[in-house]
Amino acid sequence: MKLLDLSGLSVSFNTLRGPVEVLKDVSFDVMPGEVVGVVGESGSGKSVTSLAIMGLLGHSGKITSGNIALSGTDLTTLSGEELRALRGPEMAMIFQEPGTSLNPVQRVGDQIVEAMTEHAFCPPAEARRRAVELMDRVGIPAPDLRARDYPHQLSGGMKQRIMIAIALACRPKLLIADEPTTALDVTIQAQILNLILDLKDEFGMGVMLITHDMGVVAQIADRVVVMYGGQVVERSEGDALFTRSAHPYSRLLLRSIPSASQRQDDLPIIKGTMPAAGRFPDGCRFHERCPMAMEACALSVPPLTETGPAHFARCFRTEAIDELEALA
Amino acid sequence: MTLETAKTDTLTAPAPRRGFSDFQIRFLRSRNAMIGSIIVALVAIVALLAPWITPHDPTKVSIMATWLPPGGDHLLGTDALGRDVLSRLIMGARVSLTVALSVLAITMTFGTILGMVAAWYRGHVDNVLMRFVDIIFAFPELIIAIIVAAAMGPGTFTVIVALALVWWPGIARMARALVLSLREEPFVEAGIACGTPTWRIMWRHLLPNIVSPMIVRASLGVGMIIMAEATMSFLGIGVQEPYPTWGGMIRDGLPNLRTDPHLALSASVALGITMIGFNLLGDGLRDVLDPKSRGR
Amino acid sequence: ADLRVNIAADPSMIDPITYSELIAGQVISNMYESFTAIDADGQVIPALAESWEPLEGNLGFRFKLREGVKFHSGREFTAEDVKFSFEELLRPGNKAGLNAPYLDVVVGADAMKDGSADTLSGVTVVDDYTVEVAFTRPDVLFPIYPIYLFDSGIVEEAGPEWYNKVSAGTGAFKFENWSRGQKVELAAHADYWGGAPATDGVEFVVIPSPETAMAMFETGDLDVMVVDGPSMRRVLGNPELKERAITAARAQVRYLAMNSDLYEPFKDKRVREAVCRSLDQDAMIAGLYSGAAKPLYGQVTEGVAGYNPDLPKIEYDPEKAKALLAEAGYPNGDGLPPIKLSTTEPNKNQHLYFASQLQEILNMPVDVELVERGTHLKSINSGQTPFFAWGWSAGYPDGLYFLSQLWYSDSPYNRGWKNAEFDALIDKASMTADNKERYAIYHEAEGMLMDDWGTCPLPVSTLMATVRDGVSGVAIQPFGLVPFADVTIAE
Amino acid sequence: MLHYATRRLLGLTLVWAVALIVTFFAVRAVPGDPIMVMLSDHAGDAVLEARLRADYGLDRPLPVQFLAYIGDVLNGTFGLSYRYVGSTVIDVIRDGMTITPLLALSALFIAVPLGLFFGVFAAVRAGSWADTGIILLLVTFISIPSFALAALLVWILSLKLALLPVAGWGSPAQLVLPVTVLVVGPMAVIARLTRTYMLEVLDRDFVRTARAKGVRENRVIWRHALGNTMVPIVTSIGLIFGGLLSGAFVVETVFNIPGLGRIAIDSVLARDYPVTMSIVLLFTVFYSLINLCVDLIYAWLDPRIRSDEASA
Amino acid sequence: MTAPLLKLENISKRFRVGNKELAAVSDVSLDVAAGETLGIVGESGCGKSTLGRMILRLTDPSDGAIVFDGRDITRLSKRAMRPLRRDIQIVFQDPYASLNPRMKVGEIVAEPLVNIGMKRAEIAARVAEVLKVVGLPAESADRYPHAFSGGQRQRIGIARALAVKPRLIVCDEAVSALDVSVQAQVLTLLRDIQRETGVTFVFISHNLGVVRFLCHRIAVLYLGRVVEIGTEAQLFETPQHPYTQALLSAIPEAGAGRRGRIPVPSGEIPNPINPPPGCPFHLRCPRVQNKCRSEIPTLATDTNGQAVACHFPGPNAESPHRAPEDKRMTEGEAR
Ligand SMILES: Nc1ncnc2c1ncn2[C@@H]1O[C@H](COP(=O)(O)OP(=O)(O)OP(=O)(O)O)[C@@H](O)[C@H]1O
Ligand SMILES: Nc1ncnc2c1ncn2[C@@H]1O[C@H](COP(=O)(O)OP(=O)(O)OP(=O)(O)O)[C@@H](O)[C@H]1O
Ligand SMILES: [Mg+2]
Ligand SMILES: [Mg+2]
Ligand code: NI
Repeated sequence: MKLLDLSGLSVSFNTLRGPVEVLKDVSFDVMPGEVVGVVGESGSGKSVTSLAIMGLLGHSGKITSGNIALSGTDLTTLSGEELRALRGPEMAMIFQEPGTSLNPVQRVGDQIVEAMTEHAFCPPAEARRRAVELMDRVGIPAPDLRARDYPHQLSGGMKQRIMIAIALACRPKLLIADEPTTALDVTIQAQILNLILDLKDEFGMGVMLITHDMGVVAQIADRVVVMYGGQVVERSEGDALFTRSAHPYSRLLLRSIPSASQRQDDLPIIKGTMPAAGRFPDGCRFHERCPMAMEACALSVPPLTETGPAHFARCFRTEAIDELEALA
Repeated sequence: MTLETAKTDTLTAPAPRRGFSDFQIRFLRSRNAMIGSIIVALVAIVALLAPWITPHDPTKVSIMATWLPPGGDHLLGTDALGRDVLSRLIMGARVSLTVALSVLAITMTFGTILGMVAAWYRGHVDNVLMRFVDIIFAFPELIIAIIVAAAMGPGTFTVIVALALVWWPGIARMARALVLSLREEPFVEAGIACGTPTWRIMWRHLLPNIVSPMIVRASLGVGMIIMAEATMSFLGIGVQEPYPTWGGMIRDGLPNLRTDPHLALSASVALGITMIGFNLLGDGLRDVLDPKSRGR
Repeated sequence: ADLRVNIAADPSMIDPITYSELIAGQVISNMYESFTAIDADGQVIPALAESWEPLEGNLGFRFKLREGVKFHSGREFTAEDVKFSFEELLRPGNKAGLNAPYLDVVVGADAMKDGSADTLSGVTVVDDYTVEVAFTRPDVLFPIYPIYLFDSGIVEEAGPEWYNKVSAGTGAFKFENWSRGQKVELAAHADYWGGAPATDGVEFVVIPSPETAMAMFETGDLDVMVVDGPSMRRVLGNPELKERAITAARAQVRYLAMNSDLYEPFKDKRVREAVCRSLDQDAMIAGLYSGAAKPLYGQVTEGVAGYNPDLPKIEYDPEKAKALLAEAGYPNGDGLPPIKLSTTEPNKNQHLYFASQLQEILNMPVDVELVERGTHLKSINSGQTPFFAWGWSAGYPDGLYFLSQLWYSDSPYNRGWKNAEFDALIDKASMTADNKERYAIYHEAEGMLMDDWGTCPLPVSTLMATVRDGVSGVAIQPFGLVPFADVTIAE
Repeated sequence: MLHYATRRLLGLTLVWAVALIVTFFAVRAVPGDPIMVMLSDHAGDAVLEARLRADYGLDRPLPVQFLAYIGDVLNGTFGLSYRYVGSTVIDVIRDGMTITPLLALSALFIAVPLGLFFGVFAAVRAGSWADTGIILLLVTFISIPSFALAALLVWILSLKLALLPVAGWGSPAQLVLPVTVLVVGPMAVIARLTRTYMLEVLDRDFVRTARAKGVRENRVIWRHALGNTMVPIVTSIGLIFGGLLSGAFVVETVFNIPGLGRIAIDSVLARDYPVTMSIVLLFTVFYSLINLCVDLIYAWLDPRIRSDEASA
Repeated sequence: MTAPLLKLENISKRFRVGNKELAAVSDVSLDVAAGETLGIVGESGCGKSTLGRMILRLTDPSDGAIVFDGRDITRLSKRAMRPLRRDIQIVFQDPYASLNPRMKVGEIVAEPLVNIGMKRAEIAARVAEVLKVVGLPAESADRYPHAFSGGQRQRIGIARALAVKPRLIVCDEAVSALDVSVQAQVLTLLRDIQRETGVTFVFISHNLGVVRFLCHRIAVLYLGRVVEIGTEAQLFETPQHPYTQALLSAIPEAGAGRRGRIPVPSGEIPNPINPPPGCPFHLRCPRVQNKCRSEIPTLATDTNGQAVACHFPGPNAESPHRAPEDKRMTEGEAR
């Protein structure tokens, strides 16, 4: 059974000047023991998607349509208390900005412990021991000492690792990791990714991994979802994204990666910028920046069409995608 | 595209906004702010127009028409000297609000500034300012009031000065407490890093983040100050007769609460409504000033 | 059972030496006595002195003391105690209060006060029950001064600080306990010469708020409630309470002082008359006092010796007032300089009434000014306040008290009207031992004051108390003191 | 930390010394003087006045009086009261010194939890009718003068229902009404402030993190959100405690409680300098200690306020 | 060579944690020439941000001196620092926390401009301009930070730093939250600005690809100390320090067929509160010898200007770049 199944998820935020639709018709799924990478333009709605799954959109965000099924239960129909019981053991989230996401007046150790004791995951003494162990596993030196620190005493990367420890504390079935390693150096990043893989293998944890780091995607994602402008523009197997991506945005994105293994004098960039949520052009949301756009792209929204085995793309011109190299 | 060449792009400053500003929209959507501001506006209008809208002369003594119950010619009855309670209430709005708002304006300004300065600089500045606060605090309000009155003679101005003197330390400590945590926030550091002078850090970073609780605190103060004025005039150092004040009316009416409840009650209700207005407005403004507010 | 009665504040003291304020007086007067006492009608009656006669040239008195009087300590009261009491009142450093000035006329008082003498030479103990007091000048009222006499053995018995711990009087009650700020408890003095009181004791409960007192009375927490200020209206408005109310005329004069030294127009008698005629005492009694007051047409009140019931009524007459003012050169108030009518907060309403009347009838530019009490008193007593109304309670039950203190030129309390003829009459009265003759002089002097419109007399509020069911024998003296010796409580 | 506390305490002695001087002269700046009050209607009798002035040592030059007062403070009696003849100040205020703090503390212990509860309740429902309703209720509580509330409570509970004694001091039953009256205002103030402070943090990311952990909503609110507003709340509580101490006088008058507040006002009115000065001094000590505690608690409540940097 | 724009001389920073001392930065000396980009990489928690904050004088160094443009600014008062703030800007690591929640984005970006006394009209134009160059729509100026995504907030921070055209910008993980296409735009932008205006960057990053693209020289920090410093080419091609080598070998590269685990250096991560004696890296170093356990190596510069603090420097036995098959590891090695 699917661990997580999003279908047709749309989310809008109430702003002063009316609602702004931030997510439109987002669908993908995560199987147990699978890592699904989510990549996409900054501001394309990756974090909002994960918050919507967690039921933490806050008072101004609203799911306007669609379903979120976690192990078969539709989360959008659950009460607050029922959702709460799921958060932690069933699904957990690593937030993007550790700097503001930790309680500034609580010791970091206690914040990890709390994640466990609140679900009676284990007795408090055991939780304490486990918290230190978790801190050790995410690579924090002298964890027993550091557990007594407050967030402001930790470096950015340490805070991020505390967030990770919190999310992993109850061995969640679904882990939503929103850029979990941005503040980590590559060695620790590797350590964390390995830890996630361990948990995935041991307990069948499913992972929704939001990241910008294509290396990370390449390394651990079984499948990939590419988002642009609040929509899923492409869905594929992990490697397929790198070898035969079917959407121009994805292709252009991949070219922009700066490499550590050779010196580049220029980074290819996608011209233009993504419009603000709610200001998307009609038709394909990418067409204004797309080198292979045609008239039709501006007129109607391309559907997510299957272009290969388990491979979907939202583009009218998937067949012609290889022309892109020539155009760009 | 570079920063320099970007200038050549057709870049213009954002067009001036048309229609309502964010503030106005949020204000109009905040129930508390709307109800509150309507009440406050009504009270303020009454206070402003007082001399022209009183049905009777508020100072006119009619010894043969004392203690009249509400009704008839005197809608809210008359007091111990046969003066029309409604007229006095209307007139009293003027003096009471003047006192309350002046004291608030002074104490909020000074208290907030001093509190912020103390919390910002900490160390000696903080120590000296806060010990000063300790001392002023320790003096019962009345003693300070009496001393001020001794120095300046009784009257409305004295009341304002005395109450301001007593009130600022509380405000200062509150502002200080709020800023103490706030000054450690990274965005304050960001302000320093981009060279913002201290006063502007206070003005642009600290103040907007403490202004909501301060407004709420101020709205709480309205009633307290009006009542404090009554206590002062009880000692003969308050607002001088024949000007009516609400506090004075409550004070004068209280001993007769059982026989002539309309006296204390009418002023209490007026004060209560005003306080409700100010407090709803205070809470409403809080909501309005919060960019993340629920906007209801 | 103990009789529970309210007092408005904690007494400042419970001893007769430092005694200096009215509330303490209520407590102390139940424990201590003087040569004479006052009955419920304000009449002077013998108490510790059975009789007295003037010495030669009215320069003193010989007192025959009551025999068989026992102090609270059980010791008997003798002439030695009189001498001791006087000496203690004069001894420097004893912080003697209001009773000490009565002794100023006694021979040797000055020497005692400045410490040059250790005993009071003017007091001679003739025998155990006879004592002579010699004066430096005549003072015919000396026997009625409320100088409390106390036990000469007390220092020996209770130490030099006895006055906070025990009582040393002869009164019907003796001191038992004082919980500061809460209550003073007195116990019955079984050996009281007038017979043991019918109650076990008196509990003076300190209740500053009249509202609270009223509530406590209603719940039966008070047996006797002294009613004051706003509560009067409440009592009078409630038939049940009104029925229980006991009232008495107050031994107090009230007056509107017009100091001609400080306000030019007051020099003119017609202006003063115009002011007085603008005030309506009847309306004031009805409107300001809810009826619980009596009009006053002179400067000696009912219940005080020398009261003249035949003084003409001062008619409220706005037309005449206006005419008088015009006659005096201020038609329609034109030309009157502005003036402040000063008072303290509790008397505010009256003054507002005066001011409004004067503004309306005379078009006088008058404003009410509220002043702190201590400051106000000092200012009026040093003759610096031009225009104010105040009251003056009698220290002893004789009209001379009011006339000499308020309107005698050399009095420290002169209220701004001075008249040599009047002064001469007062001098004469203080040397006139014969009551009738003296009262005649009072009447003459009082008439002089009133004819000259030296002041406007004002209504005097009634004294009032209410009692619980089953409490009887409560009476109020014109001085506001409620003697509890005769009060009984039915169980 | 310890060294900060001791430094502050040392600073406080300085404050007290200043307060001692300021009170001495300030109290004397109050118009009227004790002798005038004693003389009352007899003010103006120069002879009597001079004698009393000498008896009370008020004829000496101010510096001499000041030194004498310092002596009295140091020997612990605080001198002799002017109003209560022959009593030392300490005797006069001894009972009040325990009564008023007891009243204030009892009120605080009730007002704080209630205030926090209502404030949090309103904050969580900000913008709803429940919120507006609570604000209205609280503001009503604040705007009822304590005299009036006391009268109302006495009328209902004591006179009509005869449940509680009208006034007095000594039995627990006598504590109920005054404490209730004392509680209402501060409770409402705390609630109103708590609501705002809470709203400042409820939308912060770490609250969302707590929710994401599956922390029970109650704990999210009370522990995480409220925990981050404790610095201003504790400050307000400190201020309110101070206010309760000096504001107790109304309640003490109405309910006939021989507390410090009433003594203070009495002594001001009677110009009983030694008592007034001692009470002011006592309040200074109270206040400064409360504020010291509050300042010390700050660092404990919010670790960011601590100075973490080792000196270079 | 001209005098460096920024010179750090034996800078140290110690924090008090409980009753212990934490040495966040120890004895770091660095030169940054004008117009140069110095990359700082290193393990998380090794003191990079602290170093950056000291350059801005946001924390005071415990020891050492900071020289900016020939002027010792270590002891300058807050006020005296203020004119210099126009020349030195920082992009904070926590984008959201460094944005005042009560200020609109336009006001935030305008703040440094206001501080230099620019006129209102100019400010508005300049704000619109920098927002545009970092790829934010113009109407962003009118919204509050909370309504932005992580990457957008980071761009606000960058825009604020760029606004006044400073001479030195400390970028603390300035592009970490950006997706690669925006990141590419921003990086290109930074490089172009540098080429045009000669601005200097101190670029703290974990993303070695980014570092390689942008930086001229790179310093590697470990436990508060510089363990290696050299040009981009030196560091990436011939790393001498075993930690540098470990870093390079842990980079996940994009591309198909790379799934699996990356080996990580085994051994204990040293604790800055209680640092191990000797070389800070010895606990995890594959080449550890007895000397390493007792002696702290000093930074030794070779003839090419590459400096390394290691008793046994030298190229890695393996190639710095892993072959894809190396990535597969066994369970036990994961930790
Ligand atoms: N509270 C809000 N009100 C209005 N708009 C919002 C709000 N929160 C987010 N948005 C908008 O929703 C869009 C998606 O934001 P989201 O945080 O999901 O982006 P993201 O894909 O996570 O980007 P990044 O990689 O930069 O973190 C953005 O354009 C943002 O401006
Ligand atoms: N205010 C502080 N109090 C105590 N310790 C601190 C404080 N600030 C930083 N530290 C400690 O200093 C060390 C270095 O922190 P710093 O933030 O400089 O690391 P960093 O290199 O930026 O790490 P990251 O890459 O994770 O951001 C860390 O161990 C951190 O815990
Ligand atoms: Mg995001
Ligand atoms: Mg950092
Ligand atoms: Ni210390």
